[in-house]
Amino acid sequence: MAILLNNETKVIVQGITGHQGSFHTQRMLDYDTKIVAGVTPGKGGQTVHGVPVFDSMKEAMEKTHADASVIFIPAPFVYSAAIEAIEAGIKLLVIITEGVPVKDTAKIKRKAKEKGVILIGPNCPGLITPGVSKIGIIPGNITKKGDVGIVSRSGTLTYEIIQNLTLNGIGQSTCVGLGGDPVKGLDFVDVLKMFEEDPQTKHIVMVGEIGGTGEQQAAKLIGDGKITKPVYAFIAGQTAPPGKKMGHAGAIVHGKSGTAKEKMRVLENAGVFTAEVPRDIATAIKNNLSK
Amino acid sequence: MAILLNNETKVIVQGITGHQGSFHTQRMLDYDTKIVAGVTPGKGGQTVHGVPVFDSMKEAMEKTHADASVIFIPAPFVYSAAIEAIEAGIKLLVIITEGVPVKDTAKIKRKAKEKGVILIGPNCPGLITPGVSKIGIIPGNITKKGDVGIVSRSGTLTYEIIQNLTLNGIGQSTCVGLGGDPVKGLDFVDVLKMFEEDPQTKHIVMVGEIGGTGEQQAAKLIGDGKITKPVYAFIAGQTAPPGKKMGHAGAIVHGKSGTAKEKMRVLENAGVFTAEVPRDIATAIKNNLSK
Amino acid sequence: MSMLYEFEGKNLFKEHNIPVPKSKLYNGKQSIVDFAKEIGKNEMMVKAQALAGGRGKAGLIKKVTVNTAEEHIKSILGRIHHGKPIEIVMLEEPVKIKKEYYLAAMLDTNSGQYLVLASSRGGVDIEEIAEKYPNEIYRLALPITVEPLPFMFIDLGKKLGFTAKKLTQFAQILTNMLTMAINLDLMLVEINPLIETIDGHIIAADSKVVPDGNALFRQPNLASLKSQRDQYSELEYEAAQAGISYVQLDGEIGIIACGAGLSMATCDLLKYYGSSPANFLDVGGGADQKKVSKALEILSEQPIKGIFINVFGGITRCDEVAEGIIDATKRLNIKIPMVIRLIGTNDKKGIEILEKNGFHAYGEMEPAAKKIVELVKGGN
Amino acid sequence: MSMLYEFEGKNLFKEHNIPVPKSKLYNGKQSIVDFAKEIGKNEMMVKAQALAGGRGKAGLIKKVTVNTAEEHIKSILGRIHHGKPIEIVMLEEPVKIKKEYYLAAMLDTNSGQYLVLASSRGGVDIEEIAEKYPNEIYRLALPITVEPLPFMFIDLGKKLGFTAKKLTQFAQILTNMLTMAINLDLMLVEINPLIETIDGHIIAADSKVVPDGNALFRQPNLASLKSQRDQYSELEYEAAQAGISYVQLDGEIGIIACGAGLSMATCDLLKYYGSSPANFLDVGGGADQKKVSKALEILSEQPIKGIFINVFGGITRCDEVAEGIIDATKRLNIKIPMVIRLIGTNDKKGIEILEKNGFHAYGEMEPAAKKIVELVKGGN
Repeated sequence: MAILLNNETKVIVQGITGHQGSFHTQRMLDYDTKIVAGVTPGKGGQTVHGVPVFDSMKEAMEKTHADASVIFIPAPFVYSAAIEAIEAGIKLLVIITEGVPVKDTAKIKRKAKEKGVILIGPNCPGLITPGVSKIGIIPGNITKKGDVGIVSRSGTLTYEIIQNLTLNGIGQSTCVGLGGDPVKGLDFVDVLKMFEEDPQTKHIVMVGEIGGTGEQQAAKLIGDGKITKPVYAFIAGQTAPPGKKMGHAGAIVHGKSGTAKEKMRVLENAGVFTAEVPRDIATAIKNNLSK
Repeated sequence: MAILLNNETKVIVQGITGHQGSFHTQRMLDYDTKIVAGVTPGKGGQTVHGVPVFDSMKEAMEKTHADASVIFIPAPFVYSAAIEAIEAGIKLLVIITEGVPVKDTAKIKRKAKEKGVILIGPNCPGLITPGVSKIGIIPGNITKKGDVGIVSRSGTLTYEIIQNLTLNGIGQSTCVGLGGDPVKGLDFVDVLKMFEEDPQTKHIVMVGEIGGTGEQQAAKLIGDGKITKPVYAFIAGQTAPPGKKMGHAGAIVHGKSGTAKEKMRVLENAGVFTAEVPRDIATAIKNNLSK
Repeated sequence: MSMLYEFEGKNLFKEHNIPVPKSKLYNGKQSIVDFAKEIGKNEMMVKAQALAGGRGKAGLIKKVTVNTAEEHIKSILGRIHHGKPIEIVMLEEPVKIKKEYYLAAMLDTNSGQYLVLASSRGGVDIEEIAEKYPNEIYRLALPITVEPLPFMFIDLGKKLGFTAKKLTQFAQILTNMLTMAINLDLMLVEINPLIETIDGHIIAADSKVVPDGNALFRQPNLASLKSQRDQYSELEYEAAQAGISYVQLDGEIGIIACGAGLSMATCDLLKYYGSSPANFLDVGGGADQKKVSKALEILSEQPIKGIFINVFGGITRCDEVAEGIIDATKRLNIKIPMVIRLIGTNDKKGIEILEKNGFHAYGEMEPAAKKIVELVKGGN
Repeated sequence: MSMLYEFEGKNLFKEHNIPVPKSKLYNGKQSIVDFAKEIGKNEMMVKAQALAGGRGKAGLIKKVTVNTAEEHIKSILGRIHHGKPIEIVMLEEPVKIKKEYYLAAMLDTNSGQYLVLASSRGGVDIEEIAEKYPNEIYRLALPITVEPLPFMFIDLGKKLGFTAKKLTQFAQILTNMLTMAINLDLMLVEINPLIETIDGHIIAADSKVVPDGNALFRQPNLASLKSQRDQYSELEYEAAQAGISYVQLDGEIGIIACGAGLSMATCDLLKYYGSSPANFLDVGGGADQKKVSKALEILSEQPIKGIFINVFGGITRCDEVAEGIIDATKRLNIKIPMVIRLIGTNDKKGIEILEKNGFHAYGEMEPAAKKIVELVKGGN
């Protein structure tokens, strides 16, 4: 089952002819992802690794009726590409690009919500359903099919956690990288709910960071009993210096809730296992399994 | 019956404390218009000619549940006031102000359409249902209750036509000044349809000008048989020099259709009586009556 | 609402990342030499700056060499084009043309939307093309609240035949044109021709930019442009400064009226009675004493045979108009016949003021118009 | 994403019609005399410009007379405030305060909307007010696509107690703040205090403006401001120019990692094993050979005891990282212990390159972290 992504999900790559787009298209094809089209304006009619390229999302959608699109495009052009994808009727939009202006992301998010589109990212590694399909850049070789759902705000740290689970023989249902930007598409609570519904997922791992309030919202959801599956969390930044506050307004709105300590405290209070070092997660899952 | 405006229509004056707003509020009150409130931010709690003033349309609407609002506010502030009125739930919005930026008007018009608000103006004299009520600045003393509906793109020229009819003993059902701006709310076709439906109206007078295509659209409506009542038209600008074209684009989009001659031709073809001088209108109506 | 000079429009293009050829305003012989050095070429375009079209056919745009440029420029400076002398000349780098396109973004007043017009048959005769081959002018309507983004124009670019990098260039140029139209309150941004160069770039070879006159209060950078002054004759400018719209015609009677419709109907009526309007001054809705007085002052300086004041007050108040007339006639020595028609808001008060000062005021337009024609014709 | 200097923010305020007191940057004694003449007063505010708050409490904002200004300014120039010397001093006209307010417009990252915060208890201790009297901080959320218009802020202005002309002034100021935030891609525009003067005007006595660092590519006027350079130390700037995020800490091991999460987790892990990070260089997603080589070069100049390279490649390719390490170690003379952990995209190729050059690469983070701590501690 897994969530968000299965072996029938048809994917378009926006920016397929670029350096990153082309490279990771090959990687996704190698992982058996159904890449049905690429889009680069002005390069319609070409092919990249056998995938047909179109000038616009509209044409690509008319020809392929794809479900998802993944954006590998420089930050200044992401806004136009994302709105194009949403208007063309895509149902899942994954933005890998780093450095997208916050206002652009907020507007993309609003538009996606209006049109019922699931947005993941920006500045994220994408998602992978081990052994089935992947959208984005999570290395396939570190994953293993299994029953642990992973949701993470980090990119590379996600890989770390996945690898550690895999090395410990623990497989994953789906791994979702939410992205590290302050405004982003899916957040912890959204993905936690999906994992709760997913029969394949038995355990849920959250990888968080300092800043923002996504972890606290997740803690509230879990504390309220909405998530019945066991949840394990690792929060990076325990030793990080406090971030710069954005004026008094930032302090008033965000309060003191952004530290790793605070996040770990509220998650523990909600019944979440919180790890001191990454490997503690694998140990805790094993302990749970042996119970 | 009349159209748009009757003796129950409750009206708010936006900009009631200004020079024009205050003066014409008195005139409207003198004509028995139901002015229920005025709005000027910062002057809430005052009264003008006995009319209570509020700081915002929201407050004024909460207190009075008005139907219509008329704007007497300098052009730079019209956009905010108009959007405020529409969002506050007004059903008829009349903008008297001249010099509103075209983009502002187009956006007001779009918003009004979205919310089902009838917009008249800007740069218009408003409307009057003789002997009943008036919104705007059409002098009440030149009108006379009767069965001729008047719709006009001009301000002062409308008065001319009204006066001439009144002096000839011909009364009016409702007189509507559409306004002289290139983008405006109601246009000829909208008001023609209203007069067609209105039992009180037996004759319809259109007062047009060179430029634009409103008269041609009206001619099409009439030519298509959608208006069964007799229509009389006067078009100003028969001797005016041709206006400056707005680049090739203007010429391509608007063609040659903007001259008085062309407008008179298409109206005549549609069966409309077209007058050479204003008094011809009264003569023609009388001839029709005596038939 | 008058167009900008080409060079003003191109300066705006540069600010909005719409590619234009290198250019420089002529400013004496040295500027020619400097510019030739800057572009590294021996030839350049000399383009007279004017606020009317048809420059190409009038010989006001010409390719010259460094050596002949000065002589050519001197021959066009001061030349009259559509009633105005050429005062400004632009030097521009010649571009090597592969193909000419037409591209315009306008605020379409019929629909209240933005409208893009584009054709792969650009060049001087685009209006002819539009008539002969209407299907070769592509139109794209966009809501007034549009946020222009490049992807919206890929389809159009393909219809025009753009491919590869030129397709994205085109989409970006049109995006920038619309952004500029929205941000600067423009009625029109027109590029004719938009040129595809032989080395594969797209570049705006001309500019026609028309601002919304009503929005100049919030566009100070546009309001201060030279074109916005030069669009007026001395008289029009004097009138415009007083908030009066002055229109020059070629007849014998000067008109002061309020409102465009009534002003035009007044002209029509004079013609109907056998005379003709010399000009009209529309003092607009809400005319006050000062405006009316100023309008009479302007008229009094014109070689006309009679004055017809035709005011129907709505927002304008007749007492203020009367005061203006009295003020002006006291200040000025007006010897030609004058007929006044005054009615509307506060008319009783206005007529009283006039009569106290020995003036008669008509209540109706037609007898008044007849009267001024009689007086003028009788005085011949 | 770092705030602007007060004077830079106020220049933007002026451009957006947000009233500010008259001001001038100090530029020698004459500028004091000139400014006193300009404002027609014998007293003025001297305000040190800094990129950290708490200036008032630090004595960096003071009212002085023309005669004492120079001496006072010399006493604060060069003073260290939050680690940076004061280099710029602004002279400002004193305003007569009737009441102080707090007003901020921010892009709220929690909701993805614009959020206005306002209070009639403005002044330095607004955060304290927010904790003690949360009901006295008014909040107004606006959609990210909002078109700010004055009428939207009348209610809020009334809650703050503004009446008469001050109500419309307030609404216009807030409209302009939001328009500025939208047009310039700002995360925050904060005015504390917003002052009501005794003669009935509203004026921004301070400015705190924070741009979105991700949007600077399309805000060249912001990108070129002095504050955007001064926010960095020399090292941070050198790193930032190469696209590397440099964070200074106070431990003993220098870290190169890619991705903020992994970088932080690496720091946490070193602490867990009994050492501590001296700094970390996050080479980000998509790090290439050049970035990695540059990061090592920066580290090699630091007084650290060991280097830990921890790369998990996703968009970053391990072979490029390996090439960067080889390139740097060939160029630089690195004598302290170095441990490399390399895995992810193209890791086989990367490890091969490293091994060919005599380096070992760990596949897992924890043993690698343990190892570098051992090496550093053993070397003590």
